[in-house]
Amino acid sequence: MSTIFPIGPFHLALKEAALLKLEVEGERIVGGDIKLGYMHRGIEELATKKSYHSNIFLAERVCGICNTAHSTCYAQTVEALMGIDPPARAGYIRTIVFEAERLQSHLLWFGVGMHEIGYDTAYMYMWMEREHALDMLEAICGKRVNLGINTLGGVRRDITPDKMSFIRTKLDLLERAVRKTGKLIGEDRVVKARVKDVGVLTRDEAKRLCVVGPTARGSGVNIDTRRDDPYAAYPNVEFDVPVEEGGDVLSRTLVRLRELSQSIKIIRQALNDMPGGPIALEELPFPRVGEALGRVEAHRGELVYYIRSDGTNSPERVKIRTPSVVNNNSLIPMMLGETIADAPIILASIDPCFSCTDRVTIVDVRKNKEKTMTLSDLRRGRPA
Amino acid sequence: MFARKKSPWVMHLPCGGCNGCDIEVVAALTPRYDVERFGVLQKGTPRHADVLLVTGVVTAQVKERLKRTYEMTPNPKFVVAFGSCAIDGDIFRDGYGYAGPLDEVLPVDTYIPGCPPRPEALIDGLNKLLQKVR
Amino acid sequence: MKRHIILEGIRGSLNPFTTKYPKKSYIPPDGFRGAAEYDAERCVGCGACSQQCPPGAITYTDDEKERKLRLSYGVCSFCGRCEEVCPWDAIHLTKKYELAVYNREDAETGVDIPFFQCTECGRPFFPYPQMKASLEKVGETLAEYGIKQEELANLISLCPTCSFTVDKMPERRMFMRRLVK
Amino acid sequence: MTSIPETLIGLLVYPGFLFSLVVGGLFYWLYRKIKARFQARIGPPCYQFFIDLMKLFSKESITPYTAGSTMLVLAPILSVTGLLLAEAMLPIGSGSVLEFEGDLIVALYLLALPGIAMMIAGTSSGSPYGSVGSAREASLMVGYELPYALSVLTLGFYVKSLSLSVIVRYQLVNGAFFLRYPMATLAFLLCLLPKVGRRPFDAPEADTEIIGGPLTEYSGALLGLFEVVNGLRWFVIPAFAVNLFFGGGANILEFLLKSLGLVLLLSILDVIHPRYRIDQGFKFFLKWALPLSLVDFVRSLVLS
Repeated sequence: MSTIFPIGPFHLALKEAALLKLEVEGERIVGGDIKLGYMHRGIEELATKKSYHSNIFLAERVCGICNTAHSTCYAQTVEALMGIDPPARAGYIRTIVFEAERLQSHLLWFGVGMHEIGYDTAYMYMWMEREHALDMLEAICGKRVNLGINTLGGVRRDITPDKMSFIRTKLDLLERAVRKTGKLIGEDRVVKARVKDVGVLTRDEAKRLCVVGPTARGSGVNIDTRRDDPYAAYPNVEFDVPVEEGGDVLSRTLVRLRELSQSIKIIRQALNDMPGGPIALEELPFPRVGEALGRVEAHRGELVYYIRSDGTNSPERVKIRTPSVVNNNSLIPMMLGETIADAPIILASIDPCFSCTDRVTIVDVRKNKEKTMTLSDLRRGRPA
Repeated sequence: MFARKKSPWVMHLPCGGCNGCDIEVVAALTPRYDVERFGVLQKGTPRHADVLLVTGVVTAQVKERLKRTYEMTPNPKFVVAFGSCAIDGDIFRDGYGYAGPLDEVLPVDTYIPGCPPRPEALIDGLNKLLQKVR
Repeated sequence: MKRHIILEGIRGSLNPFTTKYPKKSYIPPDGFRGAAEYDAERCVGCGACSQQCPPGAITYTDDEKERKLRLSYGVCSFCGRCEEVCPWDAIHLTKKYELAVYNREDAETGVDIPFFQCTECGRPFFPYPQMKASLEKVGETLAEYGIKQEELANLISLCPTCSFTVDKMPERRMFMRRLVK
Repeated sequence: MTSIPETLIGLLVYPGFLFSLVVGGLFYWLYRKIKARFQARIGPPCYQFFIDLMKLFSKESITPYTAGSTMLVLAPILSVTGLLLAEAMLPIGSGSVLEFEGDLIVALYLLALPGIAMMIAGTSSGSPYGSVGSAREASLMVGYELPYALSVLTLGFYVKSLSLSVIVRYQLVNGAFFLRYPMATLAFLLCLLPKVGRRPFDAPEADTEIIGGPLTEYSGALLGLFEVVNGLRWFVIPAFAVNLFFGGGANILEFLLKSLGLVLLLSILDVIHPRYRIDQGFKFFLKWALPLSLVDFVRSLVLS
């Protein structure tokens, strides 16, 4: 006999609303289903109503954690439509902000991951170090989240020399933090017991499900858009793409850990090599009629924007393929055979971002009338 | 009442936002802002909560759930709309997924504008909310 | 195996990372994008900010006397686009971030721009500062063509209805002819 | 033999309910404070626990439609009663309120009541989180009760008495038991962690997995009662350990200081550990705590 065990829509393990129904026998998971759509806001439709410029801010708000990834990808796609290249300095600034955001996103992930397995002290430490990355972003962009650094044909804020030295001091702090993170997580036996051989996704399975980003790299699939299809200042910086073969939660953790130090390395290089010149183009041409595809390596994997223009002031169609869309498919195969206690850490290990995902599902407001035990049972009066 | 002012237990309800507010709420719990020094605890179930902290736009899907969660919370209860999305829809207000501002669904006690508001703004907002509690 | 976390813990307990926030207020760095505010001296009421605001947080309503520009913080996405597009440098993002209010209506700022009244019929029809500012801007160029500022001012101080009335028509036509030349 | 009013005062005021609630509340605050400081935070003020209690008792209590309401109310009361009676049997400073031959066994099993109450609470609330929580509590109890009882009985066999006061008196003369039976002490301390519901064995209440665990459906005054249990057990359970293994206390101050030390130890253990999965926790007890206690148990049988 299996019961349905709901995780969500409002659950401490999830920082966003989503409903994960797990069929459990005792504590063991035998099946499951993800119900998304609680966060569906209709962004793709909304993007066709707004002007090209306003859409930068809309794209940024697809997801608050990887907002620069979204706005960079959108801006690059529109720039391709316009047939322009942003100035070199803008590319470097984009790269710096992009990697600084990857730092905060991965540190955030470590915190959340540690929180899922109940390691609150490590969680607090990760978030404490994350504040340094946020300080850095606030100094560059003027905000901690939803940075708004990109504009069409460049960036909006310059990095002045005194900001540069501020960033360097913060980078030193972060580098120390990354070293400590490795020790805290890598040398803890209880953590190992919780993450090793849990939620295994084999290489073949990963390829079949087309997962991207750290989820794929943790399963031994060597893909990274930054290296394979470089953009902004990535062609000019050197970095490694960490790949782990294990496919379990531990491998995905290690991939992220090594990406952290790579990000610091990239920011250092970009700061040193930053060319002078303007940060944005003065004149912008009108987007030509046609279509364009842009992709970047967001913190969770490859992010794709497709924009079709019909020569008006707003795009005719915007399609966003976020990394979480493909990564979420791998959740249920990973969870089969594990216990409820492992569900949150497996869920966290792919760093799911439901606000990224919930754009294209069909809005369905029909009442939840299933006979299974769902959150409705928590209600005072059960619906008849 | 004195006790109520010093121990607001918060349940965080992430609706259809972009996550920005959600991570700022969590950041408020962490070392730099540490809302626990004001007695704030994050609770996972509405039964334990005093304050419902709603972030993100109220989408058509989440509307019913919000009402249900509000019903499940024992009295006295307070609702805080955190972030511009919850207050008036921010940039999503023209989309079809938007189901109206939060105060049309639940009675809101304090609004904290910002996109997202800084964790300091959350502390400030909670202070203002608790000043209202008598 | 637990050495690192214990060391960290001791270090952490000796100097906590927590801010003293409510007692000591936090001052954001320069360039912080807080609540936007109008500079009532400079604003001319052109409404460029309202045109370009991505979420549509800035709206204006015209009544008998003045144009009311309103920025609702509940809709504002704090992107700073208004600051970017304002031709008069009249809206700025301040460092304010403590914006909590009890009523949704309280979370807004704005300016009231008085209207210019038609010299003929007395009907208000155009934001006064905008007219003044544009006269200054255009006046110098027009002077090269031998058009005096007062002449222009006379003409545009009439509301659209009045300027097309029969008795004003010849004067307007003369003016337009000189302008085209 | 004491008179009934004296017993009542002993049970409800000193050293019973009120006293242990205050001390337990302070110990609980200490735990939260240590946790906060270890995480480079400031932490709550010292009156936080009492404020929380006051607030919870002034709130509305909702009984879910699906819950068995009688058991829902009984569970926290059972828990409080168990802890209180056990507390009355402990010699705190000098002498206990209720004292009889065999009170060791009774106290041992009264202290298991909070766990059982948790299970009842979880199953009666009718929430899936609650039932998973109580299933976890049950399997963890199977794991820890055996080494726990064994290490306590070690002492009983050694002094050839099942009376708490005899054990305490013996230690006052011959030195504390933790020197004589270090392994049993270790096993006992390990079992204290799930007893107070702390990491790495807090799986029954794991908030990120099963939200509130058995307490998911509780609200208002009933939740307040569980908070009372939480406060009481921060005093009673360390006090039990102090009496058994650390030589009790000649006066109340010494006793409190010893409990304080134990609370500090438990807090730090909690802070530096992640949570064990339930099967790992269960295995941990079978693998480490049970052999440890068994060794000392056999030793005490041989020695005595």
